[in-house]
Amino acid sequence: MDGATDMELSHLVDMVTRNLKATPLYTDMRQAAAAQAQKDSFHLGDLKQSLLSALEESGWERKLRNAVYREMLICAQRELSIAPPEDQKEPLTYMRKAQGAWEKRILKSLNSMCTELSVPLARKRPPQEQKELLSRWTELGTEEPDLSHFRPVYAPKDFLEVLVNLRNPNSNWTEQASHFNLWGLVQLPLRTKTRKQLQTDFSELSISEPQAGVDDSPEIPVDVFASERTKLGRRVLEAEHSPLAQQYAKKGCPTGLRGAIWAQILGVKVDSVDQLYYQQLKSYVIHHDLLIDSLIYKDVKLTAANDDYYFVFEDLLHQILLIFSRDTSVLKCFAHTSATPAKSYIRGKLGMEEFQVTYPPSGVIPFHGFTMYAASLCFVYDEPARLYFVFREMYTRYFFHLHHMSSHPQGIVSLCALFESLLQTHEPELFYHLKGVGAQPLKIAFKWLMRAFAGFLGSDQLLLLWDRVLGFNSLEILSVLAFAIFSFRRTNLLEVSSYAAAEAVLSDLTTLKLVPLLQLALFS
Amino acid sequence: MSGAQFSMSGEEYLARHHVITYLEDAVSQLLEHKEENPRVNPAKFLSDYFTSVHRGNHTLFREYEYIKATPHNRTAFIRIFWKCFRQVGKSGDLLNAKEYQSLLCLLCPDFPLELVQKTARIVLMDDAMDCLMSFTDFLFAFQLQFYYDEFLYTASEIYTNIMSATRGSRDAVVVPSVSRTKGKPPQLSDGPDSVESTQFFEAVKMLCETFQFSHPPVDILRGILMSAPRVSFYGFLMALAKHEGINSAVGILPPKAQILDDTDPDIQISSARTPRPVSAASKPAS
Amino acid sequence: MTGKPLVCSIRNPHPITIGDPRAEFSSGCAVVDVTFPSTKSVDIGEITFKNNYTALLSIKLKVREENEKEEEEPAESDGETTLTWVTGLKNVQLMPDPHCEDRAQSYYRIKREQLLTPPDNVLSVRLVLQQPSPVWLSFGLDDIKFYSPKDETSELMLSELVNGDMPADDEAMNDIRKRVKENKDIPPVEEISTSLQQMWALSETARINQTEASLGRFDVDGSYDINLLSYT
Amino acid sequence: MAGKVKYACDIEKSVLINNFEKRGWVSASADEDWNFYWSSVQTTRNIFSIENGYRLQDDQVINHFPNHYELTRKDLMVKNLKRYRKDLEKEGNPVSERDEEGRYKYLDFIPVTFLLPADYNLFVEEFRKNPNSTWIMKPTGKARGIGIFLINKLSQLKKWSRDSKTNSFAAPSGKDAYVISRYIDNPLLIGGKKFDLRLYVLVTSYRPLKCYMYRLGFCRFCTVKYTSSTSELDNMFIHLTNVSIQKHGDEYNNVHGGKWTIKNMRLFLEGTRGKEVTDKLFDDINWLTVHSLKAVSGVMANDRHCFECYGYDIIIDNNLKPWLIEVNASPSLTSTTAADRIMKYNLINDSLNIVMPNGELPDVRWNKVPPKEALGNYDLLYDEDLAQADILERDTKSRLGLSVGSRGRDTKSSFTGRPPPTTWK
Amino acid sequence: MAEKRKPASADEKMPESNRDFLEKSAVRSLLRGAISKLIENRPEDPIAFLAEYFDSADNKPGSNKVAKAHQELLLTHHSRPAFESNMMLAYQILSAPKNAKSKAGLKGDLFTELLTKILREVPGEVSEVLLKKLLCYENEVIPYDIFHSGVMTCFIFLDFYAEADGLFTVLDTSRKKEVDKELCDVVLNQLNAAMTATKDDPKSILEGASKLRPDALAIALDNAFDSVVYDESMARDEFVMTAVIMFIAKVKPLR
Repeated sequence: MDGATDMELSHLVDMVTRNLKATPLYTDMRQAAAAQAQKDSFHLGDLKQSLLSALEESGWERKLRNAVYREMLICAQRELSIAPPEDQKEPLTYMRKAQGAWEKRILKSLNSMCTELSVPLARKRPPQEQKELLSRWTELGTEEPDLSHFRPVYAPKDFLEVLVNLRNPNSNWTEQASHFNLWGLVQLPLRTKTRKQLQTDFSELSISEPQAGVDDSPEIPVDVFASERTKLGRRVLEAEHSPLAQQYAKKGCPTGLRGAIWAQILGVKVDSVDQLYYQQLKSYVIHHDLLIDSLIYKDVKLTAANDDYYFVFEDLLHQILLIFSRDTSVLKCFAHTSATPAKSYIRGKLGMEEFQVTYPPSGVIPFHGFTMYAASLCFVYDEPARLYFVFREMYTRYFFHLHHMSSHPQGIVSLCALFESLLQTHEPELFYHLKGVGAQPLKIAFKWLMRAFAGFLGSDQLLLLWDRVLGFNSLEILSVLAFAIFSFRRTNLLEVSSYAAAEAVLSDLTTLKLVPLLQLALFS
Repeated sequence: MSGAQFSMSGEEYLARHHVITYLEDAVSQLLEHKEENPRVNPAKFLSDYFTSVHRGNHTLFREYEYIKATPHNRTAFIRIFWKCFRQVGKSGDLLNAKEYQSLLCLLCPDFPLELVQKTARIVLMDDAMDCLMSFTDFLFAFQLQFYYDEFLYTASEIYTNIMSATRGSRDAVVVPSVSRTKGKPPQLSDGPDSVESTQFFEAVKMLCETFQFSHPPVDILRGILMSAPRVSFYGFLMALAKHEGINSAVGILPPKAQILDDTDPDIQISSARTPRPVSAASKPAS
Repeated sequence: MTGKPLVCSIRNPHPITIGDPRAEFSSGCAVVDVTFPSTKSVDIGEITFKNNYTALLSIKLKVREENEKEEEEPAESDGETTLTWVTGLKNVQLMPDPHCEDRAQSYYRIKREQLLTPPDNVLSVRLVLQQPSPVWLSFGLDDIKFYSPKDETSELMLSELVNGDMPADDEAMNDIRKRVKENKDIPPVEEISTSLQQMWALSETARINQTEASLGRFDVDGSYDINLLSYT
Repeated sequence: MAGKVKYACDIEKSVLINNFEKRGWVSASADEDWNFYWSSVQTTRNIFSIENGYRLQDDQVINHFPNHYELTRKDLMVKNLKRYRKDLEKEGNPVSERDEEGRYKYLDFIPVTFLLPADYNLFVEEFRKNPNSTWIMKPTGKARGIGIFLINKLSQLKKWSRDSKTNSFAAPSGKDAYVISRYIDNPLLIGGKKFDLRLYVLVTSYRPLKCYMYRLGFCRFCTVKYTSSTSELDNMFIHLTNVSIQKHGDEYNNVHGGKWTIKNMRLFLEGTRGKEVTDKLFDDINWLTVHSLKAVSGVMANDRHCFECYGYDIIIDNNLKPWLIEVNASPSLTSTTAADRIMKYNLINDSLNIVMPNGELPDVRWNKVPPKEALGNYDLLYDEDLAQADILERDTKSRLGLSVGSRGRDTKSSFTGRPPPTTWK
Repeated sequence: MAEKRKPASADEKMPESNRDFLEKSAVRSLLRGAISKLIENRPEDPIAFLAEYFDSADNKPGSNKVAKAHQELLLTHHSRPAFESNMMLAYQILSAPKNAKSKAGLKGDLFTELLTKILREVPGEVSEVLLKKLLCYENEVIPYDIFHSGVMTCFIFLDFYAEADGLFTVLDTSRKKEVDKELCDVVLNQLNAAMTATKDDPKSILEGASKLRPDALAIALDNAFDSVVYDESMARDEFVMTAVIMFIAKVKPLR
């Protein structure tokens, strides 16, 4: 119910504090406090006061604030509710059912792959193999196992098919016609923002505002903006305050500062414990061999390794994606979406509760193109652990929404709906034409959305896009961009007379300049 | 671990164990030490200091004030005295007070004669002050006198008050003054030199309940004082000195029987006095 | 909210039609009647339900007036005359946009504080549902539950607990005590008891001190050998 | 005679022909009177050789300088560069300043190199200084990594000379002579892989020096993981990045052909190393290019009919210092991938636009200063006319400024490091 | 030496040089630390405690981390508030990086070592049952609360073990080193019933407790003993072990 009651509030507070207590921050801070209290300047009288101020000066208070901010973001979705767990994951019953069915399909195809190739889902590696794997850890890309029989579990178009068939059993078709587009593929009465709303949401993008990605381009001889921007960025970094960094990112980050800014927004600072955890995950990879590994391997080969932007990062990608698959902390994000990780039982222990395990440990089964989520980050971080933790955070906060069915406004379904409604309201002619020639816009745009444009835009432009995703903490910008691209190429698109032709027009997006496009779509 | 130490305030706890005394002394020692060799490592120094305090060999060659400062220091000193001069006892030599003092001064340069004389009074029942004394007698008398100094003083006050009361006017009720009036101990005048044991005991018992310095266990006092109807002060002291219970109460010297044995003291003692580590298996104080 | 929901009978939503009931036209309005079987009226602490495409909700309560005299015999005379309808809620919006999925199937909890009049001495409740949008085939509310302000269950629970499996009369207990005391090969019960309670307390502290945190393991004692995924 | 440009061409490459025909030029044979000749280095040498007294007309342009090898033959380049430094030193030019260890501060951009067998003793001396260093042997004449191998023991070198004797091609006839140069064993790795840069530099005149840098250069990646362990020395793919060799590696991928655009590299370096150092790197690259050209400008026969499009091979070490490895007179025009083909087509196109303004009949008396918009993907790198005599003066000052700056991590000063903006950017 | 000296307490009377000496050599903070630790932990022999404290204060290289951490944990009983901060200190001691290039942070290997050290007071066969549940792989990172619950469990376990042992002595009225099985079973069953009964809600906790009240016990015993007594008997080890197993059954395995 609206207006969080004290009860819900206190619940939230409890949750946050509990989570924080588990972090090293808690112990470190206590120690720092103790150290402070030892100082001469302290008197029992004003101990509390002076202690607080001392912690503030020594920067702890800021660290704490960031941590809390981060926790809030995560806990926000999980407010105290009387709803049964599955309803908390996803309120719409038919949505849940659909997701369930889709997951079952994935399980089936995984299982059949196992039986066909007669390989187990997971097995312990014999010591020799472990040694061997360890020895070529940094060049996983070079060894070429035969993966011809492995095929991606699913590709964007498969997933789109399912979305297209989503229907609300309770909706009244004849009536809906009057209220909702019947042009588009997404036939769900989901609430989508209008351009007006988007304009206010993304006001920082307006033409009046200088933007990284336009005003810092080398074409402009004296890059005043760029240097100003960088100065400001440095100050933001010194402030070590996530919300500040987030605000900053709305206008895009200078390439040189992006890594630091993003890390600050995401609250990722790789300390030695994280480093150790990374090693721990690595050892897990070494110990067990998963079927998923082959799929990951295949996907890297099919995508990044074949991409003239990303092929150089192939080895790096193998590493962090394998490690990702072993990271159980990713499971957390299943708590608040319709998705549920695949389950299985240790061999020979079928049906025994205490021997049930999730598969893969991260619960995430990669689809064709999954690799690209990580690939683009290689331009920002080259130290594997740092790259990994940023990727994990990005995934659990954003990308995760892009391949599960949910009514969440950030969910892929809503994003598709938003794209279609934008196109229909503001480019009706174009939409109608494309639909006429059998080139449903979403058919083309879907893979963009599902991959957050990774591997479609030029690498620099993509990073500028993700700046905004982080800055506005929203994926809606993806739908806006997709819409923008269509209306930008409208003249060519209006000439096409087939799906293939339309696709051809939109096949190469690497030449597009992000910011002007967005501005065009939102404010012109 | 008995939760006792948690029921008192921090200050009380520190006072109870004379922690501040030791810390202060430690620092002053450190500063002094620093004069000779400035490159001293404080932590190391302090650690050594407290280790030696713990082992009880910290009083050697220290000034009297320090030696007297805490019960632990006193016992430590008594022990050193015994260890160093056992031979005297073994050889069976008898010495007089002055000589004993010179021995003590070897261990503590400013050791006052007064205390030695008090000890002698005990051994010699307060007369023929320059007689010779056996080491053992002196040792135990000394232990009594030195360890319970404050107690004995007050006890003697009580004793005299009772005396004067019973002798002179009829006000029999005696309120022992715990306050230490400066000056010489009251002279015990002539006449039938004894008091009624029970009365004396009652007074002393009252004293013990409130006394802030260490005092002999009450039941030992009872045992001694109840043995005879009347008791003289020095008879009382002599009895205390000879009482094995006192020795074990102070708990620093071996029983009288083995006092002159040659077994290395450190072994038996240390085995007797190693601090029990705070055992994790002890019950919660709840 | 702890405690069991109040027993009551809930009728299915009854659409309000205008003119000929057989006409296609639906007024977008329906009522759900709830009656509490117990002849004595109830106090309501809160109402919970799962929305099912209802846009607006109003609540009417049938309550017995305070001035009502108790000795008056129940049943029939209890009916129409002395009982009055009061409004508990008026057009509370359950769906921000009637045409859209938003919160169409969400759970709701309405606390007594949120009602316009304190829901005491309630005999029956009428939920008035509205759905102006023709987009939906049907609308209603699912698993509606009423709770009383405080659950009185707990106290008696405790009492029955404390002397759970004890014989009712004391002397029975006493000679048990006696018998056990006399039995020489049973050591003093109190001692055992204290010791046992100590152990029990320890095990409890241990339990409380266990963490939820995870090391990130996915194997079960060292093994993660899996052949196939399970469909359930 | 007709206004149509007649072109002759030794190398039948589509990227060339398409460009010519797009301009409506007509093909002509080498012995007809062509206006534009895209010739092999051989042909050029013949044309200019004294024996055939062929004189080029004012309306004839050819794509090599007669003695281009002064720059493109490894041994000669080294020789010229060494002399260039000496001369600067003689005239006490600050650019030639040396640091404590006696290395040049600003002109130390090629790995230590010796001619074999000529400088054999010098080499041995150097080798002895740090015996566990690795060296790379290259035949002076050949390109595309033919006949290249690594050594890290003198014995290997001795063995080689013995063998080569038996094959009787040890005759130090310059042509078959080898250069041995210090191997850059701390190369910058991206994604754990080694790479080198291929940059295209267009020279339209040596005196005064006019040169242009092509924006669309690329990195060439080894397909095999880099390891400095000597056991891997024999595995050429690790160490050599010339595509023509890489092609033989079974890892070769024909979508990207192991080629990565400079643009990507810049994005990566700025993202992971920061803007300042990246800018500095690119400044240094321009700097070394200019000076490598200046070094030969004296000896180069500056024929007004000639221009040349060089392929510069540069390796970057992990301190982001660029090292000039070699310069190719006729960079491969075979395209490995679609993207590659487009790039090379544009390269020729832009080059032609500069040397043959508007594709009209050339006139070599033209001072060869094309309008900015004609440059395409080229940037003016250096123009001696514009950068007047005093520039060297200013230039060197700023170089000093830089040297201080780069030590003091002061980034701004690195910009002063470039010759003045009239030349590039 | 003989001259009397004022105790150092009189700071102001100290020559300036001394003051700065104490400052720069950090003696003041050292002492302050010592005192606050004393007050926190109230050891029975403060002198020994101080010697120990200053000794670890000047940490010479090569001092074993696990030993130090263990020391820290033994300072006071786990039921004391001070234990919490000692625990943190112990954690930090263990988390300190081994050498310049190794990473800070606690990994499974040291953690295991520590737990084993704590449990060495009880016989191996007993401790190993518990350890099976608590031990970590050597390359797993141990976050603080895992550390906390692991250490807590061990120390509580020690108490439990001692208690069980004591209980046996109570039962062993005829000092025969063995007790009637009937009796043992009853007692153990009561305990087990209580322990398994309890969930988080207060009711069931009461429920559990009530099972152990003397009367409840009496009844149980009474019932047991008017049934036929076939004289089997139980030895100390068996008795203690059964109790211990009950305890361990309630320890959650790590995930």
